[in-house]
Amino acid sequence: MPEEKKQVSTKPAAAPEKTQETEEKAIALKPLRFSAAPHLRDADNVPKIMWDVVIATLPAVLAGVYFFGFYAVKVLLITTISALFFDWAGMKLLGNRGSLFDGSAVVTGVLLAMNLPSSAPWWLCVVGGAIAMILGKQCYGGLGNNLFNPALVSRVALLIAWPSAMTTFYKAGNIFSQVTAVSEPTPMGVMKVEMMSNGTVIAAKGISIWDMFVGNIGGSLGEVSGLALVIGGVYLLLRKRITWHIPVIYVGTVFLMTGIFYLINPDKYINPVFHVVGGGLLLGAIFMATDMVTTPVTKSGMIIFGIGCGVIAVIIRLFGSYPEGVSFSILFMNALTPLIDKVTIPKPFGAIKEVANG
Amino acid sequence: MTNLILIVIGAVLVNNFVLSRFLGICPFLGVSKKVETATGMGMAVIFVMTLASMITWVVQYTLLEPFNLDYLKTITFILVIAALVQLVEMTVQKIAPPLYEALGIYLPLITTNCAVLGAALINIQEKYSFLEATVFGFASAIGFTLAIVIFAGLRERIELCEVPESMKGVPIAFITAGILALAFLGFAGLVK
Amino acid sequence: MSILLSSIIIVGGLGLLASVGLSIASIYLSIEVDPRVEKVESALPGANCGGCGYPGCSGYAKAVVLNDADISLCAPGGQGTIELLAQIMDKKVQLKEKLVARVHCNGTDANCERKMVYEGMKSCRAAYLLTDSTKKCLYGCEGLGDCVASCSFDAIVMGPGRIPIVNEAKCTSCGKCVEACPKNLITLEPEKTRLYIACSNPEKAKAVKDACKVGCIACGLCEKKCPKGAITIENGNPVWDHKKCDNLGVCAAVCPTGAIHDIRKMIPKAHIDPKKCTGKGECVKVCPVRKCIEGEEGKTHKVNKDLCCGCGLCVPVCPEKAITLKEGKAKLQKTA
Amino acid sequence: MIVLSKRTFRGGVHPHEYKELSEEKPIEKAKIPEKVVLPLSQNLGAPAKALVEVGAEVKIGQKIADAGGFVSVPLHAPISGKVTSIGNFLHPNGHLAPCIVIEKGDGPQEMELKEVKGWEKLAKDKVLDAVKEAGLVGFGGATFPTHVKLSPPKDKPIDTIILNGAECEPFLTADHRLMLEQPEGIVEGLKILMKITGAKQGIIGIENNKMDAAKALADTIGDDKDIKVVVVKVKYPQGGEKQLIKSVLNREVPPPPGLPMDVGVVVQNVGTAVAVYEAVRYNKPFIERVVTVSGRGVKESKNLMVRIGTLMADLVDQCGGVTDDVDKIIMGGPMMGLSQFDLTVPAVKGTSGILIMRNGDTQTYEEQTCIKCGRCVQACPMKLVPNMLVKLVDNGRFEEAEQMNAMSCIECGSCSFACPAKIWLVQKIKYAKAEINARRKKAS
Amino acid sequence: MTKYWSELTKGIVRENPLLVLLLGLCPSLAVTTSVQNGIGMGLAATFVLVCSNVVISMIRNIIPPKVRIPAFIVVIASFVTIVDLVLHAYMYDLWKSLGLFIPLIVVNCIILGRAEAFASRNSVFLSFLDGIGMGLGFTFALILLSSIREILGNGSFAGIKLFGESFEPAVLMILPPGAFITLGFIVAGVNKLNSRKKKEGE
Repeated sequence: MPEEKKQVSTKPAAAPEKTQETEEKAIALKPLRFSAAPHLRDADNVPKIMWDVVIATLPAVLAGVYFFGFYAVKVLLITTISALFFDWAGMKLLGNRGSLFDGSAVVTGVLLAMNLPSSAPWWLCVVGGAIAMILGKQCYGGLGNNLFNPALVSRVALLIAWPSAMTTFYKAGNIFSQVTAVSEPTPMGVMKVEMMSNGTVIAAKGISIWDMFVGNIGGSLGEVSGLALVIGGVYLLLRKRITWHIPVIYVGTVFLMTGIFYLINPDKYINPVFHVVGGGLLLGAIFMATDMVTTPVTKSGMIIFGIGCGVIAVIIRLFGSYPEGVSFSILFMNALTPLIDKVTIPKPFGAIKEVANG
Repeated sequence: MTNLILIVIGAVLVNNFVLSRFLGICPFLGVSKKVETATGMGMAVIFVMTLASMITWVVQYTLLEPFNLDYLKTITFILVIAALVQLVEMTVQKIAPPLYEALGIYLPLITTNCAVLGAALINIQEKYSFLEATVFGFASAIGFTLAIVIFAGLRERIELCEVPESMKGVPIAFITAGILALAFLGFAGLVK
Repeated sequence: MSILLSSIIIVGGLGLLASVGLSIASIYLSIEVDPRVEKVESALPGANCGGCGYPGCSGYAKAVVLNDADISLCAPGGQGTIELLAQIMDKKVQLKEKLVARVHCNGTDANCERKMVYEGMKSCRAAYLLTDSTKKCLYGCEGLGDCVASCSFDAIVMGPGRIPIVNEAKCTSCGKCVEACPKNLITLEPEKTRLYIACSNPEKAKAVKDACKVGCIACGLCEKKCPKGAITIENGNPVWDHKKCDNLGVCAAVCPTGAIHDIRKMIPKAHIDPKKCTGKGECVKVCPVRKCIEGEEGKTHKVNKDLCCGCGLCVPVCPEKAITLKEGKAKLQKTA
Repeated sequence: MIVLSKRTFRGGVHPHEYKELSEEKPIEKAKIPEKVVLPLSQNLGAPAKALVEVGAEVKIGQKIADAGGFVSVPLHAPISGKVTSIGNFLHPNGHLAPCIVIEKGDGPQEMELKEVKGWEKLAKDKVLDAVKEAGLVGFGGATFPTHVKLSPPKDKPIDTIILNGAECEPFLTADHRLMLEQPEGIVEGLKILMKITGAKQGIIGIENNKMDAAKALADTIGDDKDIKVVVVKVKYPQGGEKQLIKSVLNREVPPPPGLPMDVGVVVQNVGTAVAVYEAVRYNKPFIERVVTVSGRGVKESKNLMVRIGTLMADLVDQCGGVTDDVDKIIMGGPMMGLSQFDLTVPAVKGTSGILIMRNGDTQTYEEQTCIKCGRCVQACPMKLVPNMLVKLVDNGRFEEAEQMNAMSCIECGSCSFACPAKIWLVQKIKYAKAEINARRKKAS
Repeated sequence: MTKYWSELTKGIVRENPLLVLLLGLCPSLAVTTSVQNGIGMGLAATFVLVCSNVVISMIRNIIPPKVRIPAFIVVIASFVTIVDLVLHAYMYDLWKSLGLFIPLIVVNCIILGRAEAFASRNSVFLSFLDGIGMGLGFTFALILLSSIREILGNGSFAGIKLFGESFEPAVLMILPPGAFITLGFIVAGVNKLNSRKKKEGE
């Protein structure tokens, strides 16, 4: 390049020959578009990805609405609108670029709502949207720049700020039944209380695994139905919005670790299936831990990420004071993501051989 | 043995020196722009903190307690630590220049690192035995290193992000530290 | 008594022990470091601009002390830094004229058409990798702002016509922009010479006219008319002999295409806030230009913007703090 | 013999092929242009040195510029006529470059091909000389001088020649047609190449969307055991030489400055093979090549046998001209080709296609922020991390980009293609490579 | 006179040790869970700062430069011990809630920093003013930080309940993350103000 540069700078003493541009332009064209290669681009774009995630949450959202009725609709609406509003406000306030219509705010809003109990009061939803969008996203410069999953930041902050409001769960009824507003602990909560008080899991064992899988239990409005979540996950996999690595390895690690503890002492620890379908594991593994922005880019990085999430979630569930470790585990691994990215940089093509030789 | 393990888990995860006890915030912010330097600082802190925990324990239980001079704790400890750091710095510089190249620039920063004095004081407050005090000093330093290295990774990433003008630099670093502390809160209850 | 005694003994003893240990250590473990390096480094501005050609300020400091490097290389520090370094290093002060960056192109979007619609990385160098010029003029400014990005002192901004504008007061002549421009449109010129050519096209008159409305057609009028004989036409563009130039501005006045710019029309001007001004007239007393500031005593004063030289002498004397220096409107746009 | 390769390289993308526009069109001889513009630099390495002056009469096939160094090739007159000017003209690379202009004269406009007697028994170096004198460069687009590739240092023995018939770029069908229409030339050329390098094995690599070409070649080969056709998966950039070697032989070329010869392989385009064959057998210099003129902006897509130096405007004319809504013109394929802003650019030795795009065929995109989806990482055939590289480039941190192997990038465009945020990944990495090279030069 | 005045006031706004110079972060983050703690910490630090500044300024000419840092530390540590004992004796509750951070005033960068940067170079009276200014600036910043945290995290100001029963305090704010995040936003605000001022000044 410097040589070419020289050509211009030395300004050839004899002015260069007249180029033929004006004389011989056979075909008159308007100024053409001019760019570097490649000239073809994939049709996919960011909004499409985001709206696909929204679509994938629909089964779980509908399940939530079915089981919790009006309360779920209220939480969903308020949270999403709040997320949209604060996303916009943050953009304006901090001068970030971005668009409300790229779907990312809706994704965060819906995911946050799915993480809230259907009993959440309106102000909790509003504050949740604000925390997610301002603290979790716009402070970092908006979509793509955030280091932590905004919905998770918000959910964990809310959980710590207002523990009672965040852990008052209604028993899942259904939309047609008249019985509502009966609070009931989640299966994980039942297990935790038992473990803490007398070190057994008898009551927890009494909860039907099938009920948990379908969603007929107490819990956050998006986490109750494992079935619906899995349907959403399969949709995302088919649309290639996520890869299998993080969800499968995450759930697999939890299954394996809790399985080992179960085998060691079945009286003290509950069986691994309970751990998988009870609580927010599936929601976290399928929707939260697969957020592209805050997770490693390489396959090996994703595997490390999944294992890390699994181990931390199990440690918190079994030995910590919170019944649910999914949010914390993903948030913690989000923090580790830059380091994981750093150590899992793939060896460039052909480099392996060189290492072997030298 | 369990006792020691609990001390380690407690100091590293649950009551992390930086994120929960707020000790050593200045170097945590100052030396965390790059993962490599953060690791160097971490190593230096591990070295000095373990040593300082041991020596201050000895000072406390051989000099101060027998003579009933508990109130001189602060002044003697800080003296001992300052001297220790300077001694370590000079020794390393002379004996192992490559190590000094790696750790040297961080050593002077440690004198005014409240984490070291903090660890020494906590050792006395909690009435740890000599072994426990040593392990606690070491584990706390590990906790510091863990936090600062993770934080440095995050900050390297932030460097590449389009952080809004008013949040650039320290504000976004604080907010990130806050969210990191949030994540660490999940470990609450692992150690009573 | 015993407590007092024992505390004195222990604290004093520890202190003594530590100090003895340290002083022994400092004798046996000492390592020589030239203290001047630190001094030089603290005298440097710490901008790490690399304008001196060394890796950052500390690199330059080392070079100055250990390798006897030239002490006048720090452009951002200016004269003050050179003097400081001279003091530290015991050297004579070499006087250095202040240089500023000037952009030799005025091919704004209105003046010089683009022959294609460039899409891609917003960087002149990247665009230059793809083609000589996206404009009709082969030598014109791309306007993608590599110089703006390269400046660590906020001294260059991108003008509305996508031609960069240099704030000469902020420019430290570090030369980063000169390197950044792929088309070599920026040079450093003495600040005192207030005239410069805003074109780099060396071609003949017709070719220049075809490409750009305000290009230099090398007609030679400036060369002929300059009363000081400071201008010669070289390579199709005027070149100043800065020693001869007296900033009379004749060249700018006679230039038929307006390719010669007179910085005086772009310098900051004094501005009196009419709300604050009480008409004490302190400013009139210090103003070196006759009839520049006018107004009756007790009434609001006004600055004649055309006369104001931007010296700023009036700013500190105003008892109401009503005077500020405001950036002059860039002339660049008007010549379109 | 046709072998189906089960292996492939990691990464890559699947752009729509658009080959249907021209793959059925037989190669057609283009009209002899009234004027040709011949840049002196049509090859990688040093530009050629002009041997003629303005006003000189030249005959077709006459050498008009000599090689400017070892990594350089001579240039020949593609038409008979008169040199009307030598000066700076627009090169397809977007810059003004010194060119020789020849206007058509009265002389013969077709080469008389005389067979070299005993060409099959010529000594190795004689054959190599013939290749060098013919001014051959790689047909694929990188325009690396062929004779340089064929003379590796002694300590790097070559065991395999791979002919690249993958033609993975969308739109382009020049190689495809050539394989269908001149299989003999290709196979003979391959044999000559094997002879020059002493390679034991010859392989023609073809993507499995061109089975007809594979069959034609296999029929020509007959039962020669040393030569086979290997059919590889359709995937971009299958035609990248490192990727093709990986797919065909499962060998990985080390990162730069590693070359295929480090793993005992030389890769040549099928077009080059035909040119080598003609150069050795008939002493025919490089004066014409097949160019695909395609895209929906041109009335009729064609595969043309084009004299080097023919202006794009002339070629487009022969294809019925352009439609009114043309808004982008590309020389080469859409993934790696060079954008053009003018039709007065000549087709050069490396020109494999001219694409005329209508409004809407290639869209304008606003760059959005990276969401770290990792598609570029998955798409990169060189196993780089484009998103991180680009962040570093955006922040001017070129040293770190170099540490992250920016120089390994082959600029195939897969990452930019895959990017949902429409970031100009390749351009930025290319820019970084230029910066790094400039810095290296400065340092040395 | 203006000189003295500016020495006194610079610490409060322009060179606020916590919000602008970012010194003394550890205690600021740790003890600002309530306004009382903030004030207590601030005044304790101010006391040590003023005393040590004065003493160091007095003896600045007799300390050999090589041992100045240890000497400063000894001076500071003595005053810290005094504060520690006084608080223990007269304000036991405050002493208990400040805990570890009273002895840690010794290593508070503000105090050593002012000793090194100011007191060792200036006259006694100027050092005294500087100590007061910086100390008050620090106290002011602590009050700001702690009032935000206490109001949001506990619904009270200096222990007085501000809201009715329906207000649910955000416990998060008095936990460690709240400290980091609040300070982050405050510093961001200060930055914004500063840059706006700078722009106006130009």
